[in-house]
Parts: sequence; C-alpha cells; structure tokens
Amino acid sequence: MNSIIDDIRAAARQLLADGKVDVVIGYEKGSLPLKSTPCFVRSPQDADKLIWDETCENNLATYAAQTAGKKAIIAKGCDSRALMVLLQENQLVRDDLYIIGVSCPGVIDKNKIEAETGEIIEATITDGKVSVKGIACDKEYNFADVKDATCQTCRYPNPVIVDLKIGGSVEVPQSDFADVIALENKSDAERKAYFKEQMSKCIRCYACRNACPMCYCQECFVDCNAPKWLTGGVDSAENLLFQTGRALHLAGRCVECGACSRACPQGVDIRALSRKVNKDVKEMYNHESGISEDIKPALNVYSADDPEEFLVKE
Amino acid sequence: MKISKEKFGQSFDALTAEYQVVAPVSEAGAVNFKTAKSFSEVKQDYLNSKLPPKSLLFPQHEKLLSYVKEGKDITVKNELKVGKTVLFGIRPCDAKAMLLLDKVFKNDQYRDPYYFDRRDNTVIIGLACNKIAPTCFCSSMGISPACSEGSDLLLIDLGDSYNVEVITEKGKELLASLGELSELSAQEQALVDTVKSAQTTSKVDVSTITAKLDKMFDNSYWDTLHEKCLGCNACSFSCPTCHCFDISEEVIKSEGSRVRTWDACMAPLFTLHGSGHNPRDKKKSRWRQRMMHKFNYFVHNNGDIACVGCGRCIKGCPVNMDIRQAIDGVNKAEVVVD
Amino acid sequence: MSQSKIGAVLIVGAGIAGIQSALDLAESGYLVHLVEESSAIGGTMPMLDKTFPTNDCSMCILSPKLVECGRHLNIRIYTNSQVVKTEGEAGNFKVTIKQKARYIDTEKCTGCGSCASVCPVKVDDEFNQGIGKRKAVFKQYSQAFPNAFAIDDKNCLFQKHGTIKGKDVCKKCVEACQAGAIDHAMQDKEIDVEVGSMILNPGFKVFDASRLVYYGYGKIKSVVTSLEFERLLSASGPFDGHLVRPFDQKEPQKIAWIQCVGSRNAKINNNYCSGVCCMYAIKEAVIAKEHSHIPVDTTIFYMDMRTHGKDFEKYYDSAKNQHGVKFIRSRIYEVNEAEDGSGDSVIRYSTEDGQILSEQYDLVVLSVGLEAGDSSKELSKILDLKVNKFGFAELEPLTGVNTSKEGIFAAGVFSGPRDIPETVMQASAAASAVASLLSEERGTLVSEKQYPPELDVAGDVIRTGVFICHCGVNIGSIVDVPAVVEYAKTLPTVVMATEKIYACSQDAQASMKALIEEYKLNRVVVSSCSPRTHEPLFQETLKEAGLNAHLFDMANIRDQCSWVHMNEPEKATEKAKDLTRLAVVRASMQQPVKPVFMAMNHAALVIGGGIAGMTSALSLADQGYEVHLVEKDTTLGGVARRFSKGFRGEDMKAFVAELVESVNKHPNIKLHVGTQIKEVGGFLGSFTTTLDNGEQIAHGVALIMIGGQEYQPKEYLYGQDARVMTQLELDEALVSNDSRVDKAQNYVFVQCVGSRCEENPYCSRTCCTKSVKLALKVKTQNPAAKVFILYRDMRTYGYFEEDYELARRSGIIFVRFSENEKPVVTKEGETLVVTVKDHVLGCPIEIEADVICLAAAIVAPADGAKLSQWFKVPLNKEGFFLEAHMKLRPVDFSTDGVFMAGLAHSPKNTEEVIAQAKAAAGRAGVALSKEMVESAGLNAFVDKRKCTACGTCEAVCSAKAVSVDMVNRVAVVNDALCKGCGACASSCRCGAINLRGCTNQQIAAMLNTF
Amino acid sequence: MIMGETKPYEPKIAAFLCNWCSYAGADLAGVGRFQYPATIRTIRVPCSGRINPLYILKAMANGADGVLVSGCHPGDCHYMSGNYVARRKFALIDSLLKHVGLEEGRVNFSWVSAAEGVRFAEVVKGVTERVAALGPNTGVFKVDGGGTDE
Repeated sequence: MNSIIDDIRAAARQLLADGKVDVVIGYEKGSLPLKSTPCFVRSPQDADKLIWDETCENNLATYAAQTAGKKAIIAKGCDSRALMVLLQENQLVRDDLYIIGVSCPGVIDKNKIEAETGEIIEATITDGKVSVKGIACDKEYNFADVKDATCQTCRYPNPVIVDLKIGGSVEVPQSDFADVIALENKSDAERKAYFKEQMSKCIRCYACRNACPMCYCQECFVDCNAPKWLTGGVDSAENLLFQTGRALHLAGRCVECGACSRACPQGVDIRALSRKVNKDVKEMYNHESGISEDIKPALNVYSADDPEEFLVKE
Repeated sequence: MKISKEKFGQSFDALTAEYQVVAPVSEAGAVNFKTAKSFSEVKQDYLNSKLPPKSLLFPQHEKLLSYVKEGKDITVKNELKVGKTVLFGIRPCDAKAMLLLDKVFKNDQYRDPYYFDRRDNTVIIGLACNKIAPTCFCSSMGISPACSEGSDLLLIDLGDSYNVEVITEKGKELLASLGELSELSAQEQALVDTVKSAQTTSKVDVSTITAKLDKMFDNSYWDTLHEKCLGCNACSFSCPTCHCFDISEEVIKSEGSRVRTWDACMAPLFTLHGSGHNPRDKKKSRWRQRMMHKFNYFVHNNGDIACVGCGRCIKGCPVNMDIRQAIDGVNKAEVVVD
Repeated sequence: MSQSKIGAVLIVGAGIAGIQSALDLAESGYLVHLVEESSAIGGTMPMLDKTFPTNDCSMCILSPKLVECGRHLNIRIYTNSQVVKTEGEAGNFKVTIKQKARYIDTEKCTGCGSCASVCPVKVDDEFNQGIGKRKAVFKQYSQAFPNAFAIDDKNCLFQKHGTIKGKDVCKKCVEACQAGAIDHAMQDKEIDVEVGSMILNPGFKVFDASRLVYYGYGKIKSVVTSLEFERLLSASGPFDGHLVRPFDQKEPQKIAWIQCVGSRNAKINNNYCSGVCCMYAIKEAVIAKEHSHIPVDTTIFYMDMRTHGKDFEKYYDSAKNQHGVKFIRSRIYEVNEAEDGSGDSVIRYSTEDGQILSEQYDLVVLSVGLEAGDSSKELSKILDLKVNKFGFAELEPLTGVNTSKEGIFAAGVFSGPRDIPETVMQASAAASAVASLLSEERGTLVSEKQYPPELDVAGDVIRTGVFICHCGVNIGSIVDVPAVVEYAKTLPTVVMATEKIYACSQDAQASMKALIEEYKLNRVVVSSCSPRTHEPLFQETLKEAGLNAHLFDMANIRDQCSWVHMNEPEKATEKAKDLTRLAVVRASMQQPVKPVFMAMNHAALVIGGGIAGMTSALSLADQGYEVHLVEKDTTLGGVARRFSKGFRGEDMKAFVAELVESVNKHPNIKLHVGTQIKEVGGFLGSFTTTLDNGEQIAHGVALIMIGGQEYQPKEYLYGQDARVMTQLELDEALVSNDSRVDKAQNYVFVQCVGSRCEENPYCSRTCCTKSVKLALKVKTQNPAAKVFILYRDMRTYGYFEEDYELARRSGIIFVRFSENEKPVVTKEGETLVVTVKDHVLGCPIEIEADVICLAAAIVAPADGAKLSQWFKVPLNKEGFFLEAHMKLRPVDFSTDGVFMAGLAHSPKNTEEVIAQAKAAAGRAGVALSKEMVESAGLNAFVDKRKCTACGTCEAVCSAKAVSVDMVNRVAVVNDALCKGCGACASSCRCGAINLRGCTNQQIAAMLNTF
Repeated sequence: MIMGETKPYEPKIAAFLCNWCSYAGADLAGVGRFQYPATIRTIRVPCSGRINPLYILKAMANGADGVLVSGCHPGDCHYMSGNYVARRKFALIDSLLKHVGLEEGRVNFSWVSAAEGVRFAEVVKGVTERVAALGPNTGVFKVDGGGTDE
C-alpha cells in the first residue's frame, strides 16, 4: 500500500508540476476513523495529502464531469467503469481526463463494524487486519469479513481504462449474482416486505442519487414539476417509486460501484434494485456496462431476438 | 430524587392510554423516535437516535388541508389533528434544538398552528447522555450532555433507576402521574455529578464565528469548502434544527391536498425560481448559505447558533464533510478588511 | 394531335401496386384517377396473414397506405369500376370508366354496419375465399376504404325482385340506415377522364386448382388452396386466426403443401414459375407452427426450392433447421381422400430416387400459382397491348415497366408473376416513367385546399368544446350519450358540450364550426369513433374554423365502448365518460403544431455509373431535375459492359452504349467520372457531398447504386487452371471465340459457387438462368458439345422456366448435388475431371471437362460500409444495403432522402435492376418535387435546460433525426427527418426530449385523473 | 342495486396502445363486436416505443388497478424499431416490478397487431381476470395520500 501511495503522490506531483492537469482528484484522510474523504489537489506540494487504502470508498468519477479543466483522477475498477460510461455518454472529454488507475482490494464496510463496536473511536488497518476501538467494545476483524458487500461481488477490481496504472493487479474474484438469487428465491410476500422495510427507512435525502456517477441529469425525474411523477411524500410506496424509477434509469449503465448504498445515511439496501436490473441485463442481453468502449449501453440497442418472457401469458 | 425503572416502566405503560408516547425504539437496525405502546419496546443503551425527533412536531411530509371537487362544488377540509403527546428519552442536544425550532415557528407576527398545536400538547422527558460519542460536540454549543434546556423533566440513567429533575410546570404535572420518588444513594449522587459535569471530547470554537462571518460573504474560503459536497440532503434531514420546507398542491382526479414537505438549502432546486433563474445555482453559494444560516443569520435573527453539536451531519455525510472542520476553516480564514 | 400533355394519370387496379403508383404520383404533383373493379381498394394484400421473409402482418403494413391513398386530395378513386374505352396517345388519352351502381352513397355511409346486421341474405364471402359468409350488403374487410358498404345486386333481394304486388321486397337495410346512405335506385354510370398516361396493375387471379383433378381440390374437403389457408391463419379470417379445418373445425396436426400447382406445367400451357409460392408455402408452414398451440407437423412437397429473393434463403434455412419444417423433393401422383372417414387426404408421391410412397395428412394446401386475370386480359384487349402466350402483358425489353404502347406502363403481376416488393418497385418505377413523360405538366391539375388564417390561441384561457356522437344507434343505443354530455360539462376547461347524431355528417361539421365561433372554443374534443379513420376529418373542420388542427383530441366510444360492451350499457357509459375525460385532459394541454418547412435542394446525387445509376440519372433528369452522377471508374457502364446478351436476348453492348450516350448528352446530368466521394454531410433537402477532387456538390437526395461484385472463387481449381472460369469470363470467351472454348467439347457448369453457403447464406438469383442461357449458347454454337449443369435447385423463376425446359430438351444434362456433397474438380495430367454424386442414380459420376464454368456469387459492394456510415443507412449481415421495409419500401431507406437500387441492394438481373433503378428515381422524384421539405410537426423537441447531451436519443432514433450538438451540449432534432415515434422521449432519463402531441405532461395529467 | 348486494369489483386498467397496431386491433375488435370487459381506459400513443417506464409506475401510483401495454409485434413497427427499443425496457421493468413485490398480473405487456381483433378482446379479458383476481390496487407503489408510513 505504501509504495502505491508514494507512486500516487509522485504521479500527482509530476502531473501538476508539468501542467498536464489542473487538478488531481483523489482521497485524503477523513475526520473519522476508517473514513477517507475526497480531495482536490491543485498544487504539487499538496500532493502529499493523497492517500490510498481500504477506506477510499467514494466513486470519484462523480466529480469528474463537475470539475472544470483538465483533471487527473484516481480510479478503482468500478470508478474506471463509471468513467468509461461517462465518456460514452459525452459527459467527459477524454483529452481532459487523466486516469490514474489503481487496482482495488475492496473497501471497508464501516457500518458493519459499528453495528458491533458502536461508534468507532480509533481504528487501524494493517496486514489485512482491522483493529477497532469502539464505544461499546474493542474488536479485531479480518478485512475480508468487513469488506463492503459491493466489493464482495465485484468482477472488475482492476481498472478497465487507464492512462497510468499504479501498483499490481488484484485477482478477480469469482462472483455471480448470489445476492440477487437469494432474494429472488424468497416468496413474493417476503420480497415485498423486505423492500417495504428498506424503503420505509429512506428519507429522500438523495445521497444515493448524488453519489452515483451515472445520475447526472440536470433535473431528476423526482424533482420535476411538470410533469410531476411523484408527490413529495416519503412513505415506502413513494420511496420505492423513486428507487425503482432510478434503477430503471440505470439499466444497462450501472457500474456496480455501490456508491449509492454506501452514501445512504439510513442504510437502505439500494443496491438490491440495481443489482436485480444488472442481473437481468446480463442474462437477457449479455451486457455489462463500462467494460469496453465498444459496448453500447444496453437500452440504446436491441436485437431482433431479444427475450420476450415478460409478455402476458395468454 | 430517583424513580426505579420498574416503577417508571409501569407508569410509562399507563401513560400510553392517555398520551401518544413517543420514545426511542429500535427498528430496521436503527434507533429512532416512534410511538411506543410499552416501556419494554424502548431502547435503553442508545447514544442518540439516527434521525432527530423534530419530525414529531414538524413532519417531513404533512397534509395541511385537502379539498374535493364534485361537479362544480369544492369542499375544503382542515387536516390538522392534535393529541396529547409525551416525548420520552430525547437527548439534551435535541431538546435544545426544539427551543430553536420554536423560534422559527412562532414570532411576533405568526404562530404556525401545525407545529405549535402539537408543541403545546407535548411533554418532553429528556434523558442525559452517560456515553459521549467522538462526533458529539454539544459542549462547544453552550450545552452539555446533561443540559436541561428544553426538557420538561430531565432523567439521568442510574442503572436500575432514573435520577429525576423537574424543569418546568408541565414536567411537574406529569411527574405526579409517574409515581413516588426516592432519595439517591451517595454512590448514585456521585454518578449524577459525573454525568452533569461531563463535557464532550470533541470541541470547536464558535466564540467569534458570528462576527467573523459578518465579514466573510465574499471570502475565497467558500471557493473550495464545497468542492466535495454531493449536494444531497443527508445533513439537513438529519439535523435537529434544520427547518426549511416547501408547500405544494397535489391533485389526483378531483381530490387535492396542500402539503408541506421538508426541503433543504443544499439542493439546487431549493432556490430555483419559476422563471428558471436560480440565485443560488452553485454549490459554493449553497454551502455558504448553510454556514451563514446556522452561525450568522440565525444568531442575528434569533440570538442563537442553529447548531446543537449532535454530530449527526458528520456521521451521515457520504463524503465525510465535517461541520467541525468547516467551522475551523472559518476561524482560520483570512479576512481582508477594506 | 394535341400538343399539350395532360398532367393526370389513370391507374387501373388499386392493389398495392396501384396504391403505390397513385401515392407516388399524387405526391409528385399529378392528378390520379384510380380505377378499381371491386368495392374497396387494397387488392390481395389484405387477404394475406403475414408476409415473408419478415413475417410482418400484412394488414398492419398496408393499412396506413390505404388511409393515405383514400384521403388524398389528388387521388380520385372509382370503385366498382372498369375501363371500357380509351383513345388518344401518350400525353393525351381519353378514357371512359364505367362505374357500377353501389346503391350506397359513400359520402353518407359511416361504415357502421347497421344495414348488414339486418340484411337477410347470406352468401359466400369472396374475401375469405368462400370460407364463411357475408351479407348481400357488405364491406370487403373492416379496414376497407372507402369505409362504406356496398350492395351486391346479384344477391340483394330488392335488387333481384324489386317490388312485388306494390310491396317492396325486403329493403330492411334502408330502414336500418340512419344516415340515409342507401339508394336502391342508383344507376351505373360512365365517366370520361383525360389523362396523359396510364399505369396498369390489375393484378392476377390464382390458379383454379380444380382444373388439375389429381389434386382432389373441390372433391376432398381437406384440400385447400394457399390463399384459403392464408384466411385460415389470419386473425381477421373466418376462424379468427384459430387454425382449424374449415369443414369440421378440427385443429390440423399434420399439414402438407404441394408446390407448383398450376405453375411449371407445360401440359396446361402454364410453363412458367409463379415465383412466390415456395416462399409463401414456407411462411405458411412456419406461421402454422407458431399459430397453433399444439405441435404441428408440416411438410412441403416440391421440385426445386426457389428462395431466390433477398433474405429468402435464410428464411428457408431457419424453417428447415429451427422450425423443423420438412421438405421433400418429389413428384406428386395424386391426392385421395383417406378411407378412414377422417376427412384427411392421402398424398401419393415419388421421391427423387424413384420410391413411391403415400402419406396421410389432416390438411393439404395447394400452392396455387398466379395467372393473368380475366379482367387483365380484357384490359389488354381494350388497349390493344401485346401479351405473351400466358396472357400476361409483354413489356418492352430492358425497360422494366413499358408496355407495347407508348405512355402506358405496367406494374405487378399484370406482366408476369412477381412478389410484393418487386410489385412495389415496379409501381414506383411506373410512376417514375409517368413523371418523366409528363414532367412539364407537373402541378398543373392538382389542387390544394385553402383555409382561413389560423387564430393565435397562445396564452388564451383554455376553452374546450366537447361533441359526443350517437353514431346513429351505434353508440347511442348502448351509451347514455346525454349523461356523457352532462359529465363532460363538469370537466375542467370545458365550456360547452353537446351531442350529435352523426358527428361526421356534413351538417354536424357545419354546426361544429358555428359552435367553435360562438363559444370561442380553442380546444375541441369529439367522442365518437376511431381517430385512425376520422381524426383527419375533424381536424379539417378545425382548420376551416381557423383553429390549428392539433388543438383536438378524440375518444373512441364506439369501437372501444358501445360495440364491445353491448351487454353492459352502464359500464359502457362509465367508460365513455372516462375516455372523454382523458381526451379533454389531453386536448386541453395540446399546443398548436405548425408544420415545419426546410429548404429543398432540387438536385440529386447518383452514386455509381452502372446500369442502375445511369437509368436512375436519366429518369430523374427526364423528370426535370439536375443530376450529379458520380462514378469511380473512368468509364460508365459498370459490370454490364461485360455482358453480351440480356436474359431476353437483348444486345447488351448496344444497350449500354446507347445508355451511356443518353447520359452523356442529357443537359440535366453532370458527370463526375473517375472520382470518388470523400465526405458526406447533411440530410434530406440539403446534403453536401465532397469528392476526391475537392469538388463540392449540394443536393437534396442521394441514390446509392454502387453495384455488387463477382465472387472470386477459391474452389474448383479456379485461378489455377485457365479452363475454369466464371460465368462472366465464359460469356466473354464465347463472344471472342477464345481458344479455350474454340475446341471444347465437354462443358460442366457448377452452380452455387460462393452462394447458399456459410460465407454467403443467400441465393445469387441470376446464376441458374445465366448458366442455362450460356449452356444454350454453347449448344447453339456447337450442337455436338456435351453440356452438364451441376445444380442444387434450379431457380429459373418466372418465364426463365421456358429456357430451363428448352435446355433439357436440347440435351443439356442436369445433375443435382447437395450442399454437403459438392462436386470435386481434379486434374489428372492435363485433364480436368469433375466428380459429382448423382442423386437419381445414387452413385458418383466422373466427367472429363474441357471448360468448367463456375456460377460465382454476386457479393456485396466493397464501398458499402463507407457509404453506410456517410449516409447513416444500414447494411445487412452480408453487406448489402438494407431497405426501410422489405415489402413496401424496397428502394427507400429509413433515413429520408436516401434511396438505392441494383446489386447494392441484392443480386438481380438487368431487367430487374432497371425496374428498381426507375423505382428509386421515382421515389427520389417524389421528394424532389416538393418546394420545401415539410414535416407535420408532431415531432420530438428538446428542452435545452434539461438536456445533458448523453446521446441516448441519438442512439435509439431509427430515422437518424436526432443528433447531439457537442459544442452547445444539447440534442438537436432534425424536423425534416423526425417521424414522431417518441422512442427518444421515452428513453430520455432527464425528460429533456419530449414529443409534440404526446408529451410527458399530457400523459402524466391523464394518469392523474385515474 | 338491490339492498345487501355488494357491487362486484370492477378494476380500472390503464391501457397504453400504439396507434398503428394495437389501437387498430382494438378498433377491429369493435368492428367485429367482440365483447370484452369494460375495464380498460385507453391512452393512445404513437408507438410502444413512446411508453416511458415512468408512465407505468405513475399509473400504479395513481391507483390504476392494472396496466396494459400493447404494441406492434416485433418487426411490424411503423417506425421500424420503436417496439424493439421498448421491448428491452419492458422486459426489465416487468422483472423489476415483480422483484420488488408488485403482484404478477398488475402490469401486463402484449403485442397485438392491426389484424388481431379477436385477440385484442382475449388479451383484455385475460388481463381483466388477472387484475380482478388481485383485487384493488393496494400495491407497493400506491400513494394513499398519507405521505408518511405512520
């Protein structure tokens, strides 16, 4: 990790010093234990702020289009997929973008730890072990056990598009849609109850949407007044309508970074919707978004023999 | 004076007959204020609720009135429903926040009936903090983990019993129905003293912030502060003092209603005019607004900082924006005086 | 002789060919008189269930054309009519049309059907091929135009018996008709029209299968014709698409098709191939399997499987391999009724290897051929046209559409069997020929309707008027119309609501206009019948009242309410209220929509200087348009320069030379020879094309005619031994008395070289005929020569069947091989040896060959991919250009303003290339004839504030009408190209792109009233 | 209505029909007088490709008891590919709605051609039966006006 951090800092310093970019978007140490925070480095001397570890959970691609000028960006596998889709969707100019790719071992699920230890007072990560001093208790974890759920099903931990690759590659874990299948296998009533419970937690703060690199609409359908798709209500039905609409808007575009779920202050299982859509898109159209420049978003294309199981049975 | 938890529990259960009793309840993995039918539902060892209790007086989405059109006739119905409520177990920071909200919803010209009809019918039983989270900084905001401001009764958890302190007349009245009190032991008294003298470990300096901000509207500090903010409403909606709202009409078929919904200054739409013009169209101006409102405008208007140091916005922020750092930044910012 | 020509055209026959010609010409500025023998336009297509090779629903693709043709201001339709007399000459004909009495005023008839419901006479329904019944007062089919009934006087009781003892016999229809449309006193009449030209497309009749007794048709109930089978399959057919045997309603599980019934039969003087039967039989077999909910076993008995059209071979392959349709190469002896009393049929047949077998089927379908119709023959006689021995009109060689009389053109099966796309191509080609002939008279006789100036309603308070129609008793007897009126009055924006007996009647229209003025209405809603038929009528009324036509909506409370909820009047009334409310909501949010006009450059760019390109260029130039012809080669002529003779013996060298000269001489044609295209920009009306030499051409339309290429064989020692040559090479060798052929005695022709294989899974269409022609030429030059043709299926479609027969009689030996046992060519010393397994003998035979002629495939042009990108037009998998619609738009692209013809589209012979090239010129001419590019305006539009320039709209737009302006970061809709489907709007996540007339706001508001 | 007799439940179904095929199919059902339940409320759209997934969600939220979406059969689209584009959306929305607990049968998709009058009536019958069996829309998206779960 340390050599990666050094390399990142060196690269950032060089890029800024050479005037190749105006800003390097990366991570710095956060104000809370096991938290990093996005940072915008604009001068070579500030490059030493940059860090790289298992707390670098934000998808920085979200900032890429919002940040003017030429920018370098630290990209994990999922972040790079997001950049790829954003490039395809005209949200970024390739020449203005310098992608510093870093293979990602996965990020930490702080909420999972705090559920046991209470609010964390202090924590360290060394050699795959996470030592935590919490308000309720102290505990040591294997990193693998407290890895974010998204990262446990990640199929692209290595960046798919880079200008500079830092560090080695990580092994691609075998992964399927076990999480989705588990939910699919539940009864209709159980699934309905599950989503109702999840949606009842939602406070419509839109952290999920705003953290999502693919949610870049000038005006989200939930905010639209004419037509008004939703009322301002925050009951589970309305919240589900919002999340379902959003999941459909991400169909064939979601890069499975999990930023939505991690951003949620309420711990809503938002990915449960997008994962289902991703599974369907993969199964029906053999499509994964943002893994190659040549692959068009699944809903922008069609095939004459696309599946039709959805048709009403007569 | 103290009351045993067993006794308190019985009284609590009895209260539910007459009052809507709202208390911290664990639901779907989080502790929040919900209507409790019995004391056994109440979560005991919680730091603070995930969401602030403000929605009990100021719901996130509230029907103000409704109307029905039949043929050419229209009938209007007032939707305000009020019952007597006991709010149990709120922390001193949130109790203080209620006092700040009171200032918003009532002034010389106006009293918001939806808020105040509920507020006036609510008795607040505060519960002091035995444990203090690293994100708590109420001590910097003029209160403390056992502050009684805003509570009608203040309890301190002594294990098997609560230390009870009567703060207001309302509290005193309610106390009568809670049962007999007994004296504290010396050991218990020592615990009470410890809790009362406790301070948060995390501190910020707001001693000069209001004055400083007077001079900072055009400061370059705002140019970078906002940069990583995603513009979501997580901080506002989890803040016990944020109180902005939007009023809209919702019509389906021939029935409609006028509703009030939380809004927040971090969203670009908050200030979007019908014309398409948006006076606060940049994140920069929205973050400045947030800081100005809490630490300057509100102070000028209401004499108080609109932050109680609960730390919820710090925990809820998806990108770890920390209001303590933002305050620090203001303190450190260079102010050029003309 | 009169000097001036007449800018009007007579079109005889209103099938798909007549409709296409009529639309093309009326749209280009000519007045069209369309004469149809039956009571409705449409011809054969409405009878078909699906169409090959795309399995499109026939009615679905036809009906928009029916409506367009029926409503066209410059198409005068004469139904129940025939041409009885003509005089004059090209440019100036006088024609007498005899119109039989219909006994129903089509102006008054609303098509409601009250008359038919009371008519007591039931007769066999011709439309359903006699399966099922119709009344004596009838409409051919429900979507028919005119949307009016007709009385069949041969069966009508009153018409037959009149008044007996002072009492009218029957006349129930008159009582039933509330519109007063029935007039039993109506008389036949004669109408004289003057026209400059004529197009004849009277169609065909299907072969009467009872003429061939051994098939048992007419005797055995389970033997039906293919057209009867279409009606059985059709959802609008006598059994609503449930596949059953007509006589016992049993669902057939085993069906056989017998091919070539009445075709390829010299004994009955039908020695031609009908060309369409192989494909329709395969289609019927596939659809039968799809339709039936039980497994259906399907078998096709055939001689040669002739799937030579574009994408047909793939269809055949998938029928065989995916759908499991069985194909048996055989000769049929006879069909007999099964003796088990099941009503089944037993087919006795012999297979290729001589076995004689019998098999029992639930249903036997006879693939009946196409014959010249009696009225076609009559027409040829009246016009004194040359006909061939089969009674089909004989066209002038290498013209595609010219009959033996100048100024009279033909399309469709009138001149010989052909399928729908070829018919449509010919129809457009004929229209093009007419437009060339009458170019000076364009626009002289057409009229345009004038309207009062449009009121500006922007910003006005919405004032909606609602008209609820009784439709006689059709709505009013079920739906409580007064209650709906009262309900409508309570709806927001509604200032008046009233009822009408027939909202579409002339007096109702007049009253509607008056009410619009009186109440200052600025939105109108009519609750009556289908907007698909009546919206244009009411929109006319709005325009006449000075309102924009789009400030309007309709609720269909007849077809979708009273007629389908006849036993639930209360619910029907509730639904009528709801539908009216939805229409009021939509109408109240409608905004005026103005047609969009854009500049039209009246020059055409033709790419490719072969026969197709030159033909198109000349045709457009004759129509009076400036043409730029670009040819990358230094000389014109294309591949045809290598042909000696055409398929009808024409001297190709002379023909090409003449064509080149005409092109060179034509003042409207600018040649750009020896140069290529470098860049293309723009769209319909304003293309700019840059050539290699830097020259820039501004043009309004583009025609892609870049030809194809001869496949370079890798097999059969081609390129290794000079005696192995392609057809083109042998043709040249025979003409030049090349030493290789001079002394040659043994010729072996090998078919399907590079065709019908994995690499090129299509048939090259021309090679069977070409080989037969070459073989005959060899035999003529050297009668002692031994000639072998090794083939898979002989595809000598149409009249080429005669050549095939002649070849066999001339002693040319035909040996069939199968795809997996291709012939082998080896060299033993200097001797070429061809080894092939003979299917009849079942053993390999060896032939020593002096010349081996390979029927090399026609493959797609090399430059296709470039042009496809430049003009945003698609290619199919094999690299040929893909037309907008395989059936009805065979020379158009879905991108407006770009057309194609020739080998770049698919393999075809010269005659067909010429027809297609003229068709493309005709279609391009329609576009060029417009002063401006006009779009109705119900288009997509963009809210710049919301657009993120993501490009999703651009990706999903099939018309290529949306593109992203990357400088301003906003999507831009090209109104000239937008078709208004709304796929972009539903795909736009940001809600930035929307559709006029069907906005998100409107739909959401409608849903809000649920 | 006789006293004590309860009115049988009659669902209201929002029916989005494409202009060129399914709406024409509905017209044909009318011309043929093929009876079907008076449950659908037609919304005519140019093409099934016009149907925004949000329409379906909104119909459910606004209390339609069911939704029927019908377009041209694949290959028959008047606009060449509108229904192909729509088909992918429909497949995904159908699957997702079921996943989040919307009852199977609330939202229905079909292709009905301009020639399939009988089939149109059959489709409406079938959809009505399914929706009626589910009872009134109390589904996961129905907005009851309360605005909050409590």
